[in-house]
Amino acid sequence: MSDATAYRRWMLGLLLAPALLWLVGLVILPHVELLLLLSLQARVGPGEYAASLDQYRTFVDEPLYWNTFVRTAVISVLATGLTLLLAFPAAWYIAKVARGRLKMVLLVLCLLPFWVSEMVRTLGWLILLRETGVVSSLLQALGLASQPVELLYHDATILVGLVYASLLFMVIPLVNSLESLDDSLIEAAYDLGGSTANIVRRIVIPHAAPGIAAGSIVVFMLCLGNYLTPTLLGGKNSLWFTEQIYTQFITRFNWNQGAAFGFLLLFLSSLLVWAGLKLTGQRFGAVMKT
Amino acid sequence: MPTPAAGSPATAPDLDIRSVRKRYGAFAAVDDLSFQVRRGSFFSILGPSGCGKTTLLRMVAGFIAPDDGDIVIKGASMRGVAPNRRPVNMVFQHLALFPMMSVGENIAYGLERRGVKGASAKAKVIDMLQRVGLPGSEGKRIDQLSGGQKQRVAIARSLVLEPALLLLDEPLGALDLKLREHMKVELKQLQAEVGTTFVYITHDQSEALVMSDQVAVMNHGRFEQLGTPQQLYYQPQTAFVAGFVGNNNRFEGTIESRNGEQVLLRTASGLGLWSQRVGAVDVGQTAVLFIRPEAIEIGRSPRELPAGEPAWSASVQSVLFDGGNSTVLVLEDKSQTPLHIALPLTGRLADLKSGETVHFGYQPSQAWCFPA
Amino acid sequence: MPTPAAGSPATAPDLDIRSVRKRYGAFAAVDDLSFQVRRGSFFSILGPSGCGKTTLLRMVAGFIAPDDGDIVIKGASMRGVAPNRRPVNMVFQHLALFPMMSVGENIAYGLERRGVKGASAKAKVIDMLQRVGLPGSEGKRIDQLSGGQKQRVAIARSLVLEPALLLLDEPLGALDLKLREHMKVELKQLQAEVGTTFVYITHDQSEALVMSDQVAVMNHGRFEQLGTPQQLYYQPQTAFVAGFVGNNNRFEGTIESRNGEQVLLRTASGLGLWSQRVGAVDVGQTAVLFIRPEAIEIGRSPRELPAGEPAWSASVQSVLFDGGNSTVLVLEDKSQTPLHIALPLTGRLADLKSGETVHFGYQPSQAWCFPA
Amino acid sequence: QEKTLRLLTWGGYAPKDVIEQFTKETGFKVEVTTSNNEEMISKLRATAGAGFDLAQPSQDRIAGPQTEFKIYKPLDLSKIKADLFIPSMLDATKKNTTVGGKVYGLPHIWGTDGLVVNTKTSKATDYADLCAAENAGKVSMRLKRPTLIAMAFASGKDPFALYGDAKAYSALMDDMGKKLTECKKNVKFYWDGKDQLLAGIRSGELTTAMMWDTGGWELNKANPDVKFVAPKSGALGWVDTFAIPAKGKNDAAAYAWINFNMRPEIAAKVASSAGNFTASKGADQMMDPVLKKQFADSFPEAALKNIKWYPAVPAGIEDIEGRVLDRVKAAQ
Amino acid sequence: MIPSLPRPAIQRFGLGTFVACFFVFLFVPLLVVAVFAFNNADYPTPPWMGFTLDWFTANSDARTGLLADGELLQSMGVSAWVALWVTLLSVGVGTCNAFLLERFEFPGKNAIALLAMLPLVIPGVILGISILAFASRIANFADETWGLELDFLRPGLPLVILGQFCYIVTIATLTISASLRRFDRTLEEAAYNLGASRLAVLWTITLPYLRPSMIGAAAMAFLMSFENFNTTLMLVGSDSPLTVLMYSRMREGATPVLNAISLFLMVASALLALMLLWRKPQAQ
Ligand SMILES: Nc1ncnc2c1ncn2[C@@H]1O[C@H](COP(=O)(O)OP(=O)(O)OP(=O)(O)O)[C@@H](O)[C@H]1O
Ligand SMILES: Nc1ncnc2c1ncn2[C@@H]1O[C@H](COP(=O)(O)OP(=O)(O)OP(=O)(O)O)[C@@H](O)[C@H]1O
Ligand SMILES: [Mg+2]
Ligand SMILES: [Mg+2]
Repeated sequence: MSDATAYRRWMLGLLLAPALLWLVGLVILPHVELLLLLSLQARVGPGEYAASLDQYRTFVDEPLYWNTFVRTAVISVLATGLTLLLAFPAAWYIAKVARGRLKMVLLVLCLLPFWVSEMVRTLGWLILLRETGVVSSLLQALGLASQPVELLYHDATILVGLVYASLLFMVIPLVNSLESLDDSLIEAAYDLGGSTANIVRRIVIPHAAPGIAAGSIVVFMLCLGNYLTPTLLGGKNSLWFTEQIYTQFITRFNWNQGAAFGFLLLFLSSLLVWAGLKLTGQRFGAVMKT
Repeated sequence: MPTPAAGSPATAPDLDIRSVRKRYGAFAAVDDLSFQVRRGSFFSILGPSGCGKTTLLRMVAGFIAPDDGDIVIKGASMRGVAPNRRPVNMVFQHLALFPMMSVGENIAYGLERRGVKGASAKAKVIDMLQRVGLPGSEGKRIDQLSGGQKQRVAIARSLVLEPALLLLDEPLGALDLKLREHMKVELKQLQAEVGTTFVYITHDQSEALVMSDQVAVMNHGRFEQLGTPQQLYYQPQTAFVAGFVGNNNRFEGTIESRNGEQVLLRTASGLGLWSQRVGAVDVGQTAVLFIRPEAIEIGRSPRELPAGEPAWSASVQSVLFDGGNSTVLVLEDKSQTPLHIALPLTGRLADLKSGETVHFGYQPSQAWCFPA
Repeated sequence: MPTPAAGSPATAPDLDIRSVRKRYGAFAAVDDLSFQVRRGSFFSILGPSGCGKTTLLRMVAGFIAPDDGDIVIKGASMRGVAPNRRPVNMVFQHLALFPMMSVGENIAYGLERRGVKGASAKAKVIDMLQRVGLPGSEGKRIDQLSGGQKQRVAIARSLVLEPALLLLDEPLGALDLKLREHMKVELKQLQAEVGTTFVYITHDQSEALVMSDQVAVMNHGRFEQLGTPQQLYYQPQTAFVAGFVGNNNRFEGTIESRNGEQVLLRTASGLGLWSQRVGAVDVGQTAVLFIRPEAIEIGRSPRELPAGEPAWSASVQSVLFDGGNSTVLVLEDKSQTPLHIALPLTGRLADLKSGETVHFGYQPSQAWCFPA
Repeated sequence: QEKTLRLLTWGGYAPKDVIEQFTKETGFKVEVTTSNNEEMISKLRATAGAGFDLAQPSQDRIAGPQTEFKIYKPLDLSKIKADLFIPSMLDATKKNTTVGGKVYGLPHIWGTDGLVVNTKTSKATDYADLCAAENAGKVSMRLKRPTLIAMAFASGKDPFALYGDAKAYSALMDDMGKKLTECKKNVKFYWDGKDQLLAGIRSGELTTAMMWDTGGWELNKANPDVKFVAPKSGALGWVDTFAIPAKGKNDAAAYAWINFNMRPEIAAKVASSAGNFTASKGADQMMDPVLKKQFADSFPEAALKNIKWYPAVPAGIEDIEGRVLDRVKAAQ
Repeated sequence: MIPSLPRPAIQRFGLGTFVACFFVFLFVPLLVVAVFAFNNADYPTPPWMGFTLDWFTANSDARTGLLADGELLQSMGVSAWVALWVTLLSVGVGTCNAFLLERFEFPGKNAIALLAMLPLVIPGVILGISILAFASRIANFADETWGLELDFLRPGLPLVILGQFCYIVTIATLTISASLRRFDRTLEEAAYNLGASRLAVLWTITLPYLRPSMIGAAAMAFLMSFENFNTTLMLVGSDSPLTVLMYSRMREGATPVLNAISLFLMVASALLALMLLWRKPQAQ
């Protein structure tokens, strides 16, 4: 007995070591230093810093940063919703309609685009959507447009790009959770007189809720943290919070402000996720277990 | 409870299956079946796994369209009628209760789909739960119920819609033994109370026998025999039915002689057994013979057996003691043929030991011989 | 087959449980149990769900350490011995066959762990498969096997290690009915052949009765009775055993009078029944009385019953036809008490109808009365 | 004993054949990390000047970061062959990169920011034309500090003169911010990567853009209509330098690389690979004749004189500009 | 709905069409990129100038095709090398974490489980900067106090590997934990009962069971590492992985060789996936 306990202790130590190394060495310490310490300082002179809340005050006082954050969050939420709407039927098809090899092929097809880098995928969108691009020419050729149409540099373009980049991360958890839905539940509901819409609302969605939540969280976070897509597709009015952070860190050399923004992003996005989970009555633990 | 369909006489069958057929590729899952189910009766379809029971039931429910033939429920053809518009409800093998809803919501689900909401739906749910013996459980979650309770909720969920027909696909399959025994009796009583026509499928002969008014024995997509439990048990019409319904000793051999409707079968090991012939069995043909363990009389001396019957001596191989269902496995002395014999309910021979010599006999009228 | 432990006499028990106890918090899952299992016997532990069977078995296997007491296998105390060093093997409830290995690899797994590899391991595997009736299946994948075949592979995997004890935790629980009936008989034969000591736990009384040399009935972490199947069935020592083993009619009431070892119990509904008393039951006390359905004689007229026994008249409530296991539910006429009565094996009363009047009686020596 | 030179530089500044020749001559291997001003500084700041042996930031971006972050070490001018440099440039760069009396940068490659114009469709000659109504929707610029400065020059102010006066500079920048905000409707997009801009001009979607000279000349090769124009109010001149990071470990190799690079024949190779001009004396004779011709086209004598060279950026200036730029970006 | 329910043709057709459109949406940008890999122009964008294989095969001063572009090929090698290490580390540590979180109870377990999710919500750029700053701080400290030069903490591949590992291991942990949670522990008990030592149980039963999910996690890790940009950008030294190289090329003016390499990667990965796919059903 004591043998077994000693053995478990030993194992626990052995397994805890890499986890702690990773968490402490790569997650906690670097971010505590960067996000917390730096963001609570302000520059007082060349190379001199003192404790201060200025960085946070700037965020509160300057409507620009607020707006950027709200805009980023809103577009991310929109993109998440849109991704869910697009991915759900596809995931349904993969999980419930396709059988055998077709199912595997479709899943692999979903994965394939992610072998090329995000930049190249964005390049593809640029070629497609620019004023002299493929879609514009096509529209003209079809007589649907009389002159070149600029499809880039709108918020809608950002949405398209974000949705595109996020689909995989929504499809996979959805397929997983839909697959575990017993067909006979749907048959039973149908047998009891349920219509398609009602079955989706009462049976399918409640069942898939943890999967939906998991996919939505991941996608939301990915959108929020995305940098390339909004900057490349967004055009002159695009404001993105990660871009702000990047700018503060890289072009303004204002690490204190960047760190404050980074911390705020982390904090506010966690808050949003928490609120979303609360609203839909999900638990984070359960969601992450799907 | 069933709402009579307009214009159909009270004696019309609730379910009328007319030459229904379903093929999967070249394989006929249901092969040109026709039968009728009387209003208010408990009708079972009994058959081994894969014989096509579920396929048949799902055609009635509307989840599978028959290749051929017609299904008539309460006088109305179901051709082209979607499952959610048929006056039938189904209890699924694994119940398919909605885990995301409470017991009450599960039962109210079908009502709400019909537009019955609020207080009247609630009253029906409470009444239904009362009837299946679960008063006051409408607020419980599904996973708080035991297996037997789930069973009853699943049935209540269907019954509350007052269907013309209730279809049940092996609903007791997932329960454990004691509970199954109990639910068997309970289901029969429930059916008698509500008066709804039940169509029940199972591969467990005991379930079919205990509960049903009529049982159809199915094999390879066809019915082998349709009748009351007693008819199936005491007058099997095919070798399959004789072997599948109840326990049986089975012997293969050749017909040696015939005397009216009785024939003598000689097994390869040399044992000669007289029996009732069923179907065209005659001298020289190979045949199979069945004798039920409880149709064989057994005693320590030949005098304990009824006079006038043929008798054999045998040695006890092993006693399978199971209280009231105890049997003994014996080897007939001359031919060394093994036989199962039921021990008397009184416990008279419960003390038999391996190796002891016993004597046994049976009435040829209680054994049947079928063409091989 | 078992390798005798050095120094232990051939008559020593294979398993000796000495005042073993296991608590979960304040709840005693196994409560101060002591018993011995004779070498080469088939020992069953029978009890309802949650009574502590699995806990006990897992203590023997070494997965749980007892709080108190000692477990001695083949004369050696198992205190501090890891599961992989104990001379016992276990067949798990859901078999726990390794799905990533073939049948042969599954069986060879334990051998390889002991360093037996190559040709000699292979020979043993082939021989073992032969013995469990699956020759030539060593190349099959686990999911290609039927339920019964899996069962046999699981047993073979343990037996090939020639353990002193084979522990089986409800191994038939997951099988369907017909297969279970079949495997029951087969397991018993296999045990007789290999001679290994089996410790078998189950909540199915029929399994325990049919297979075992000795059965212990367990309840709330203690043994209620330990004896041969016949002893449990015909001489239950506690009300729990009488109710749990076999079917029984159960009556509660007060003792009205006593005559030697026989007492008269009066139920609340007014029925008076004589029976054998077990334990300290006396006039004026409340008690429970059990009569087995098959111990009751039934007939259409009182003359069909043996003379000299008390007799009652009753009306038939329903016939539960189940071939050789048919019973009838009757209501005693005066007190309206319900009783289950077994129908004779001969099928004599198979044609009883609801509402008919019947007469029944029993020998008080076949009924028992326990303190309530 | 160090065998490698870890070079942090711009794309095109270290062509393969040049590296091979250097290795052959000196025995030092070269590891190149390409980057831009901002990333260079950020990286050096994060490592406190470690990880690289030689960096090439622009001359105006040395003094500020150096006072702030101390990421470079002073140059030992005795190890430099000063006669390889164009003297005026060397002096100007030294002056701009002196902090605390020590020199931190030496000039290497220089070029200008101006206008790239499709002369068929646009008649732009100065920065102000970017905001002219006739070019509406066909204009692009970077939303970075050079644009603000260019606009200031275009409106007749000298922003460089106000570098020392934060308040005045701030007021000027606010004005420029307003200008750019008004101009925003003209802009198709603010460009960031060069590719993006080139594609825009090539496809004809853009007619006028503010950009550095190399891009213009590259486009000119494919389409003679597209020209790099030195704006009337003056092209903005930049100089990329050599600077040694504070924790550089192989100064010997760094100095060797600098001296090697300033050799006219090498400098010419590098310059043509980068598409720009060099501070190496005598290299211009060996330059690609096409480039020379393009340069002559874009920079008549007056325009050459009129180039506004970026002075060192004092600390704090970028904060002011940053806030203005943010506001422009946010304006609807 | 599901195939066993009769559905109106419109619904069936509608879903089919939607799924078809879905995949068109998914592949059109890639298709365009692939097509312009064959464009006879010096830039990867329209207009179409005619067909050429130059961007795969050419090796002249004017055009360097994929096969002759040493820098590009090398960066692909660098990416693969980084991805390999990240995969090994992530799957290894992810497996340990899965065991830790699923099999052990210890104080602070919930905190660790929650912290383990954190890297998912940190934007990649920040992750890169903070790791770079922290590593440099340690390296400078070691340098100043002990004169120890910790090269692997300077911008370079080891740091890139660490940075990517930092968040990819979270995904590996999630995947492997999910599978370990479904594992029937009686299999382990059975093996133990058959005489296997704890190590043998792990090696012969548990790990083989986890293998599919470990392979899945590995594929995911490899992919995410291969395509990571944000974190990598801050941590690279002189050896640039493919994404960083492509980024700098695009900043300086890209040629269709970028399309060519993208096409190459797509085709290669599709072939790989198909091979795995076609082998699997046969094995079962
Ligand atoms: N979609 C299908 N495609 C091909 N064959 C099928 C299909 N569905 C069922 N079958 C076959 O039809 C036969 C009948 O199946 P069915 O499910 O009706 O059997 P069952 O009697 O309900 O069996 P069980 O008792 O095991 O549930 C089986 O042999 C099965 O293999
Ligand atoms: N780890 C545990 N912690 C607390 N209680 C436990 C634990 N394991 C078992 N028990 C309790 O101990 C009792 C005996 O459990 P055990 O598994 O031995 O029952 P069992 O007889 O095998 O039942 P079944 O037939 O359902 O398998 C049960 O009431 C159970 O709730
Ligand atoms: Mg079925
Ligand atoms: Mg148990």
